Amino acid sequence: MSTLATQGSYLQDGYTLKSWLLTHDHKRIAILYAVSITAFFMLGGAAAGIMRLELVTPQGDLVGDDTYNKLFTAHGVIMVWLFLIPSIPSVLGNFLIPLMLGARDLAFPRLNLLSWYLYVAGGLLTVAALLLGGVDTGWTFYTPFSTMFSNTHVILTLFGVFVTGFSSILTGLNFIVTVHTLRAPGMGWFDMPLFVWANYATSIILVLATPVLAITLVLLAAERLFGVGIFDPALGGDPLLFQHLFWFYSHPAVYIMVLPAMGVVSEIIPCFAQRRIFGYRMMAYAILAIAVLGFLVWGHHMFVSGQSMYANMVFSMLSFLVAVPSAIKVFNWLSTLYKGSIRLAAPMLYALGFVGLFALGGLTGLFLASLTIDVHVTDTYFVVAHFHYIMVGGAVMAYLGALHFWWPKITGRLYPEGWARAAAILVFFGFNLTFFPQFLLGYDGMPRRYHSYPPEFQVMHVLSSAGATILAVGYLLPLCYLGWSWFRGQPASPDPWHARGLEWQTSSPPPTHNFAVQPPGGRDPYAYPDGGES
Amino acid sequence: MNASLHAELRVLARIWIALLALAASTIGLALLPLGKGNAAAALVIALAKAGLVLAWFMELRERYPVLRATCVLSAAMLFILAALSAVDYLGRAPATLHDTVPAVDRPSAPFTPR
Amino acid sequence: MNDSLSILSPAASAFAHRTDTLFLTLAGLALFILLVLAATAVFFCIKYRAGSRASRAGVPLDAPRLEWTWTIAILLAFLALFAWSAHDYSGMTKASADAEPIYVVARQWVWTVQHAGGRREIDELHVPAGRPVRLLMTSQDAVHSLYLPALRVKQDVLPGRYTTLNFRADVPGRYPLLCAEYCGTEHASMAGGLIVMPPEDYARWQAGAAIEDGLRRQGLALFREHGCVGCHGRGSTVRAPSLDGLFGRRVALQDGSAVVADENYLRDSILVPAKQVAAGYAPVMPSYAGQLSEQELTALAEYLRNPGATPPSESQHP
Amino acid sequence: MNAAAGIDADRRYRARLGMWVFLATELLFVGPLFVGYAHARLSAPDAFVQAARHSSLWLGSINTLLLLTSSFTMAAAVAARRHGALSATRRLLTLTIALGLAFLAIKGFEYAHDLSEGLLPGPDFRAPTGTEPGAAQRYFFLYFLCTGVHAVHLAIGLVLLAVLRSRIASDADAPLRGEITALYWHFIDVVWIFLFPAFYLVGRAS
Ligand code: HEO
Ligand code: HEM
Ligand SMILES: [Cu+2]
Repeated sequence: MSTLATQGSYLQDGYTLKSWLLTHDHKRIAILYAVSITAFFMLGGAAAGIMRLELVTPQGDLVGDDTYNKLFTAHGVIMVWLFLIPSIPSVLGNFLIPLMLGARDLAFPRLNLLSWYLYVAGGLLTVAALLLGGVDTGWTFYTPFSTMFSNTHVILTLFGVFVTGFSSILTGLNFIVTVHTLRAPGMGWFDMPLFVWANYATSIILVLATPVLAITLVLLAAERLFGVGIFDPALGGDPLLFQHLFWFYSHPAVYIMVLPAMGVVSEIIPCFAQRRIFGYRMMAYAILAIAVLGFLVWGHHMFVSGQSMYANMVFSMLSFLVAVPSAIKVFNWLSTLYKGSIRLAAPMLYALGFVGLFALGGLTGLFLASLTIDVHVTDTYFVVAHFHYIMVGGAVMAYLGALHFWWPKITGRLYPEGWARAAAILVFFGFNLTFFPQFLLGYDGMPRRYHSYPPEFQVMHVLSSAGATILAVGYLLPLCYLGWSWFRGQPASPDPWHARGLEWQTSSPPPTHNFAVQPPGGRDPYAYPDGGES
Repeated sequence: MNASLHAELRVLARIWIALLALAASTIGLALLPLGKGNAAAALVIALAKAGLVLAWFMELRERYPVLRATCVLSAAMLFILAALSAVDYLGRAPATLHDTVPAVDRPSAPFTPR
Repeated sequence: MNDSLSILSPAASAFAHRTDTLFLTLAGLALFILLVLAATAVFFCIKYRAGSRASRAGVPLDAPRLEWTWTIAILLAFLALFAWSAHDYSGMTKASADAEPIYVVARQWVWTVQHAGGRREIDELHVPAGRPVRLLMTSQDAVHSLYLPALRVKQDVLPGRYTTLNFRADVPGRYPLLCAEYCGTEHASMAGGLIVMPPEDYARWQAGAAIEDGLRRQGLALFREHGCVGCHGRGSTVRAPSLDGLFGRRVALQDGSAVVADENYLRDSILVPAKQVAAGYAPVMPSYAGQLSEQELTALAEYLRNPGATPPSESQHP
Repeated sequence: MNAAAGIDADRRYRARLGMWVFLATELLFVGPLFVGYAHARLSAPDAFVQAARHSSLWLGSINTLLLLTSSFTMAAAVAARRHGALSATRRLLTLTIALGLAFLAIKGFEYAHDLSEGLLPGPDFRAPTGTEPGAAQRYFFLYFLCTGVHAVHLAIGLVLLAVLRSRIASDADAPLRGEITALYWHFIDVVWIFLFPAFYLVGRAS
């Protein structure tokens, strides 16, 4: 750590392909992730685009039933496992956690690289399944359809998801050990930024839930190969057991997707309100509470599955409980605006957009947690709207906000603010136009996973598809101007937003070893003028 | 130094003997007709053996509370999975009216796995 | 609630109205909360915009008293919502003792319905208005889900097990019946209709079954008289295919092709047996051309649709 | 902290925490198999127990003995290395590896026997006489899957042990590496402790 002062940034630390593909630097690995998840996002988005186009007319005329089924499966699998789950943790968590903790790297840098390779391998296997003809099970792989009746590339897809799962597990493991052992000397748990808290909690879920998915997929594959197993009702097995195991992972997985987003927003809002986050401790506890309680509610996906009605009651009540800490967070973000000095810069627009769309998506989660309403709207577009509000409206908004917020740190360049604000506004409106009509569709009885539908639903579907076009433009814009700014943008100072976190104390972009001198722990990451002292 | 190594090995050997004894007793108990008790005995003994391995061989007794917490948290999650699934499984209404429902047959081997 | 609330699709039962009430209450609550949140955000963003002159003195870093208050308030609100929906739900799951049982078998991609009176139907479900109904459902292949949007109910239909759905439809009319659990290629067209009839009409409709049954019994009689049982019957010594469950199935033929055993296949097999010989059997069946009238052929076909379900005597199951 | 030479306490803690978190994921990887087991057994209590009689009690018991002993030799090896007793460490590791190999050999023999009896689930499955075919298939499905997953882990453990043994003297990290590998090895033992009664001891009392 002695000669760091003369060293260039991590970006200048080698320009060859090898210097990227064999790097152990968490910052470079973050870039590798950013590039690969963007590719998968485009792929998943393309599938969604074709689906929206198909749904413009009630007849299934653009693509047939089989193709449509493969499209929504590909879309769900790619968006969930290859885009959203790795998005914020693997890109921004990787880049920022060591910086925020004042560490040189993650605890296990080589494992970090391995984790990226596993991710890419899993992704390629999944794409291979698509190229060979696709899969038509839905991202939920319900048995016995997936084991006994589907005639598509189920096993290859399962294997791809399985491998990707190990990438998640290794990332989670790395983060947990890093947070426990590599905090700067003197940095206590409650001196950590909420973004680190959120990724820590996410990692706990990654590590404890993902293996359950992995073994479940093994059971599924074995059942498909041998033609017998523990899920197949033909021999006395139980398809609901599969659903329990699948959702035991997949419900916590939705918090894998949203907790890091909450962490991002908890950094952006204080910065652009220039005051300390309101109720820091409560926010940290709420994050942990969501992570733990999130393991208790999976059965709310099974209210009409033939699950016992006692289980339905229990899971319904627990689902209401898990919503409480989310509500706390919404209130605290808003309270952080009180007596701040607010600048509505692009990251802030994304963050506020997140709060609004998450609140609406979360509130509709309460509709679904109510038994009688769910009996009516489960497996309809109401559910599709609910989860897109949180995952696309919420988490993707937050991911974009984070990209903008930390862009100067990552690349050392500023992006064009006007364009960025325009894109944020476009995404917000495009998103609402795409997905709000789906709530109405769902309550009126439009089932999901239908490529053709009764004509009375057409108006709403057309609105939704129109919105999707706007949304697509909104997503492509940042790709263009951010790409431009990487090469042509104005150089950024170490702390262009007047933020206070440790990551802003080093140069932009940071040097390979992050800090020229070991920064002291125990400083307040939210020491803003309006909140820190007064 | 050697003396302390010997002391350590003696403790480990004692644990080993205990494990073997427990293994013998679980086999023995399995041969006695205890009804539901068989399963319970097997589970309790397995838990005891696992506890010994965890505490001594894997050194969970030592300092680091975080390691113990990791172990407890993961076991707790597994327990939650089993317990809440059981609420469903054990709470289902018994299927009635079997005989009045038309018999169900299923197509055999409708696909080749891919 | 009434139908003037046209944003919601028509509701055909009291239970559907209760669900709508809960839904609209929740929607109102959610709208209200969102408006308050949005208004607060906009207000703060304007009042405390950077450079504004509003006082920033005494910025609260936290306010435990306030935070605990709203936490507990929300918790109580959520528990109240849970209680409401759970109450409605337990009412829905309770089966009434005099409910009309109707059996439903789902398979890719049709719904088969059998009524207690013996009447069968495909992709349609006739029920009496104002009377409790209990569907007993199972699947032959994947998981399906019987969805009746007008009644605001659905229930998954599982292979290897029976699930039940209790409801009482009140308003006569025709409503959609859908499959809501993804079940393979033609999932989206596994649809049909729910027909709610005044009870008298339903009774009359059920009686139609008697005619059908008469036909089937005649078919059984012909099956015996003409000696079909001799070869196709269970204990027969001649090697001929069993006809149980034949109807609707794919049959592999001697020449390597395959056909679906529909009415025409049955008809041909009876009149021109050598035309399509099932794989693995010798072409020993004689032709019955000229021995059976059209009406008798219809009766045989009706019987062969489902030989197992034919009541052997006059007695009907309850 | 421990007097062990050359291991700095921070690194030791980091490595052990990493391994423990990994073992937590391993627990949730094998755990659901036991949930599936409980479900299958509760769904058909008698038929399941009947099928379970067709596993080999003798071979299972011997393997239990071998694995428990190997865990002991592994723990002893760690203690010996910590005290710098290099040749003792090497011998104990050899013994551990030998016990592990013996376990796998016996397991392989047992599998071969099962296969020759037609106990592999699938189209060619031959249910043992006196068992209900569905429940028997499910029992043997779980049996092969659980013991197979276990055997794969054990084989990986053996590779790790072999690497460890070859570097035990030269590598400055060896004591730490040894502790971490040992944790993994013991975990495999713990899983077997539950697999043994679940698959070998059921239905023996009659
Ligand atoms: C990131 C993703 C994400 C998140 C965070 C959530 C969060 C929640 N979800 Fe959702 N969900 C997500 C993603 C999904 N959900 C699904 C399905 C689903 C279902 C089953 C629907 C069905 O198939 O029948 C239920 C019951 C819920 C409930 C909830 C609840 C109660 C929350 C809560 O955590 C929300 C908490 C937030 C709130 C409550 C808003 C803020 C609170 C405020 C503003 C306070 C004021 C409020 C009051 C006083 C009332 N979800 C599916 C479908 C999967 C499939 O079938 O393919 C997906 C993907
Ligand atoms: C560009 C914006 C997007 C559009 C227009 C879109 C549209 C759709 C459509 C039309 C469906 C199919 C509904 C059905 O037939 O059941 C769907 C399903 C789904 N979408 Fe999206 N989507 C978008 C982005 C995303 C993103 C970013 C995610 C991220 C997680 C996502 C996750 C899912 C999931 C999980 C499903 C369910 C797949 C299944 O049922 O198997 N979507 N989406
Ligand atoms: Cu959920």
